[in-house]
Amino acid sequence: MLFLIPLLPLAGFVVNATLGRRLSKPASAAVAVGAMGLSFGWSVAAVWRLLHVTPVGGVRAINEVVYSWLVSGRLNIPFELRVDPLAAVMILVVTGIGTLIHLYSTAYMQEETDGEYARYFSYLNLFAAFMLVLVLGASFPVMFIGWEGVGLCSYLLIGFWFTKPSAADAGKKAFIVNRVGDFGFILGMLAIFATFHTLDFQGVAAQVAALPKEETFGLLTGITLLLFLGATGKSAQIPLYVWLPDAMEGPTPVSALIHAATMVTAGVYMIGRNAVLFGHAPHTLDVVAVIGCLTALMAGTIGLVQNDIKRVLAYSTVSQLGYMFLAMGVGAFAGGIFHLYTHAFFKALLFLGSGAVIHALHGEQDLRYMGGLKHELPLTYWTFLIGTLAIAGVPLLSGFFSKDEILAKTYSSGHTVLWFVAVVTALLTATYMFRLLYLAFFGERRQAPGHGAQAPGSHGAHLHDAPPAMAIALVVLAIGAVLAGYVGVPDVLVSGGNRIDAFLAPSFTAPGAAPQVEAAAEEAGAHESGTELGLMGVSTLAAFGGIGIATYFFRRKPEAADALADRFSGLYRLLLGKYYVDEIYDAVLVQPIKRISTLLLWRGVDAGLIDGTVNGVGLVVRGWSAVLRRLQTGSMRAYAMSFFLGVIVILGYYLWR
Amino acid sequence: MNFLPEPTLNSYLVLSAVLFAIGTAGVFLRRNLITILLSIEVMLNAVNLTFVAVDRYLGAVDGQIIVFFVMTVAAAEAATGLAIVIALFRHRETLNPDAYTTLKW
Amino acid sequence: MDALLFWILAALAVIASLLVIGQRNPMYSVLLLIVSFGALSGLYVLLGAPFVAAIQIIIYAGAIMVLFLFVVMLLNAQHESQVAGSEARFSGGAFARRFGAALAIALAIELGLAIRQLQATPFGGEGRPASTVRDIGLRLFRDYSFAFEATSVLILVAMVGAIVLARKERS
Amino acid sequence: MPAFLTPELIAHLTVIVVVFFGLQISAAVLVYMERKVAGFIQQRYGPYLVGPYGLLQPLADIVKLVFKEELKPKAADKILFYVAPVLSATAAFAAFSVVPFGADTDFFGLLSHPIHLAAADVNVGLLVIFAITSMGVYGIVLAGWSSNSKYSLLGGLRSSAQMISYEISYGLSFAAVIMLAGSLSLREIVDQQAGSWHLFGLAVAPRWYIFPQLFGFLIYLTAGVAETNRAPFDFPEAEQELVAGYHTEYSSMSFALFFLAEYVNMVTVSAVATDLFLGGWHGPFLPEWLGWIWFLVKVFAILFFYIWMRWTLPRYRYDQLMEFGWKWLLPAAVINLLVTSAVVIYMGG
Repeated sequence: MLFLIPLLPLAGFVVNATLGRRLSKPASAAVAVGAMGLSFGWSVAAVWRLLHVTPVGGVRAINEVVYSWLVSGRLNIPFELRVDPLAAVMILVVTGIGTLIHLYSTAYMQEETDGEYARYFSYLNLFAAFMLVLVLGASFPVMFIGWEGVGLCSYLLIGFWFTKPSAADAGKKAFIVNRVGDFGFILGMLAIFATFHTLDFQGVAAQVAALPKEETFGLLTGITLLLFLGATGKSAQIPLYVWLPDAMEGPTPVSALIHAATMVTAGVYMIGRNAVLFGHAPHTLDVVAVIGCLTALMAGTIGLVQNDIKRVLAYSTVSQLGYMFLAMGVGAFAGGIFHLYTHAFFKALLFLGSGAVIHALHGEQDLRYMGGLKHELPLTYWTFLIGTLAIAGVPLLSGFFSKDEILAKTYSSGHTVLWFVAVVTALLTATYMFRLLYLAFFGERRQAPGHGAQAPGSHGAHLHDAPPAMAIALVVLAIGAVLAGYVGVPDVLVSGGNRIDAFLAPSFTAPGAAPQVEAAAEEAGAHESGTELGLMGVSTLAAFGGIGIATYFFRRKPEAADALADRFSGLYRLLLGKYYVDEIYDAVLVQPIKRISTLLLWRGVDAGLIDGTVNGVGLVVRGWSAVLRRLQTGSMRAYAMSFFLGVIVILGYYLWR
Repeated sequence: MNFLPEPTLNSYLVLSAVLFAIGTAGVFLRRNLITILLSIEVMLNAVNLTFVAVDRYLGAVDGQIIVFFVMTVAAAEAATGLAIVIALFRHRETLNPDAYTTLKW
Repeated sequence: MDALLFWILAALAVIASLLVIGQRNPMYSVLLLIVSFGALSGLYVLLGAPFVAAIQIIIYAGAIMVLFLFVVMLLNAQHESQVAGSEARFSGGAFARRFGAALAIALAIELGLAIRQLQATPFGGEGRPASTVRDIGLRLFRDYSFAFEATSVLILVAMVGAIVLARKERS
Repeated sequence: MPAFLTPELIAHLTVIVVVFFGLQISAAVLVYMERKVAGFIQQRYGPYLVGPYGLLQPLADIVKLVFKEELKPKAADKILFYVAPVLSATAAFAAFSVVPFGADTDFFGLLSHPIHLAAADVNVGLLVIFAITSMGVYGIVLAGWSSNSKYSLLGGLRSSAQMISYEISYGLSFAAVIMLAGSLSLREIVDQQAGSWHLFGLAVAPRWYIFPQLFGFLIYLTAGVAETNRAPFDFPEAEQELVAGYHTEYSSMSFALFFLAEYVNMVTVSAVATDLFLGGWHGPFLPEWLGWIWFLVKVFAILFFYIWMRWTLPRYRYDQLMEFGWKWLLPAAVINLLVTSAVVIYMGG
């Protein structure tokens, strides 16, 4: 009954989409949240069942063929769902956090009209359904359904307020950029089918495991690179990360669910799903690691200077995703997924917290016009603080464990440079997150030049903290942000503490084969436990260092920050302009394409060639008919005559041939 | 009583051929839409006769089933045809097919 | 006995059909056509197809011909009207009709030749039982069920079309 | 005597002759019955002068009709005007020819093997009846058309339209019985109705199809009334509207033929009803060879019902008639058919 997991949200979507306009807000909210809640319950049940199935060839999995989908010649793709440890983690994250965010949204979207409200929740449910298909799919095509579906939903939700041009544009941008990635994904898929004649993950893994590792650039590398292109699109990595910051135009809960917790991690998940494949293409892994690392650093630096609270969080998401890819790149698949899972908690928490702030300030998103909210929004403040600490990597919170594992694996796998960059990024992370915290919650309220004194929320007394629905979500996520990490306590602290690695390990190996990637990492970690402790210290230092810097510049003497900005005004503007990547893309890609399309494709091919052909045909036919119509006397008898003449001739032919 | 030859398959076929020809002639000779439709019915019946005769010859029932279908189609044809005739007659007080030669281009 | 009946009925059918097309008065044409149908249905009985014989009467004589009768009575267009003028320039003229008749005769001749090419074959197995309605029914609703459905749809369409066409357009 | 004149042939011929005259006699009886019943219903005596209780009245009528002058409108169609009544009478008689009215009998050993008590025994009897009834229309239509008068034409058109419309329901009510009996031969259908329906082992009712097919029976009767143009569906001769409908212009024998045809049709419809629904000649108390008495009793019961209806119910309006036929009777018949077939399949018939 796995299919119920995606089916329930889908049902919610159908209900809200069809008769949403007639439903009252509580009704449609109940439908949506209920659907997600049930789905979550069912996922838990499924995972529980998974824990009790006997492993087959070292892999625990529940397979379920829903129906035979595509059958054509050699191609036979059942619509098959599969839960294995990896998928288990994902469905729990998606449905669990999804439920909380649905709940949060019920309050957050209160201002919308009934119809809009229902539309919002129908999209949200649809997204959940597709996301679940994505993670449960047992073969590339099934996953691709989800892959495209979530893309669509993200487009719909980013452009939810489509009357606002910026939102509509952001939606389009996200969609188009994703198309580039999907293109790579499809090519990769085709290449795989051409090579292995199967698209089932396990089938591919089994065949790949038989091959030797590909030391030179070859087929596997090509395939994996193509797939990785898809991943960069979905998961906002260089070069395709540009859509994510703009995606913040969507409602904040959407940013939390889609653009922090779930969809953007699809790329990471996909690589984890094909761990064996990527494991056999070291070059690709290096590329992945480097790109991940660069993305992390770049996004971190941009995040330092952004003023829009959500954008800061967006860049931090990009940077954290970079971390995950780094982990994948150095072969620490479990670590990457672990970070994915902790990140889902605290990043969702942070987004929802920022949402609460924006909600309280009636749509104000600019950090420069916040401040001093600590006392007015205590609950938001405390939960936000927890989230910030978690992401900053302060020990004993979830972020620490996962980030630390990644760093350790990076170091132990010998990528020292990457490790260094990662540490710096960790420092940056702590810095910009605390900058955000200070600007938003400490000091004095700074009014936006726009509003006068009568502006809503101008008097702190008026500000209302998160309403219950939002509060519940925040608290639960906060607890999660603290505790989520304890499934993966490093072995050096508590031997055998890293249960999640052990749990996930089978998913990254070919069925039947011994977990080689993990084994390598394990033993590396084993006889370097000393260094690992050291590394842990370093990352802790980085975290606190970052906090310190932030405290110095934005708490102790804010003028210093401005001074710094003036000193390095060039750098500052570069960062503020996000390295002008958008402008570069526009100049290098968009404009040329536009020009070509206009001149060549439209004027030349379409208007000239195609239309010309069509019209030409029309003209020829017309000319001939003008001649031939003479034959058509309109006299019934004449027609009958010609008819019978034909009969007689044919009959005669058969008689006297 | 053997002063008459036993009917063979051919005799039936010849009969239906004759009927068919008569129908054909009717289509050309008559100047009345209704009679022309009737001639077409004659032709259809000639064909039916062939079917049944051959059916008998082969000892099958498929021919009879086809006859059944032919009749159904004939019914449909008659209904629509006559409806058209009525419409035409309303439009111009004659049933002569040669009066309706403008139905072209 | 059968032989006698065959020749009588055959003659009846041919004569009736000839008169059908020889008539100027459509009323008589219709009635004579019914006669020829009756003769044919008799032939069907001789051919051991009583079911076909029955539906021949029921459907053709009982339903379709009544329809014709109605139209004839309603339009009450007794005698064929000559169409003068350019409309009947080619098709209406005597030439066209002679030519058409010639075609018909040619057709008859050709058919005759075609039949003469197969030697006279008496029906095998005189003892063969007349095909029962059961056989036909089973065959019709098992093997020909799709065609059956299709014809039913056809009939429906025909009905609608007829109604639409024959309806007085209110102006 | 010549060789081909076997006892069987003679027997057959007798049967045919019996049927032929039996029908005419029953028509005469019906006329008398009708007038008497009408009289009683309207609280008068009806015919009572000619013969005891006016029993000879029908004869008198026949004589009168025969000696009347034969009139023909000038503008009438020479041939068809005379063909029409013959046609309808023929159809009426022919229809009865396939109706069995008694168990097989060998006339107390006169014959080597028993023969059927029916003018003709066809294994598609019902189809034949159906076919011939549909032929009956022509008599009326032609009469209406050929006598070249407005009233007749309208009467003819009406009646033919009416008969065609009701033929469908008529046929469908047949079909239900055919399904139950699994045969098209009236004889077999009747034989199927021998014995009785059993409920928990004890016989509750004679094994007639009227019990499973009550609806079918009602539909059949209604359609039958319409088929025979009897009140309350007697539009072809709706006096008030169109003098006497299709036979306005007829007189003397040709009129008598129509008259005859109408009553013979009634008899046929009742006889078929008896065979289909009332178990034909099967009944208690009487030996097999007297079954035909039961048959007559049943037939006349139905006929009485007809007459009763005629003198009780007012005439419909024409549009009402059509509406009833197409929008109520036909759907009812179809539903009845569907239900029956479902049951038959369920019972594994």
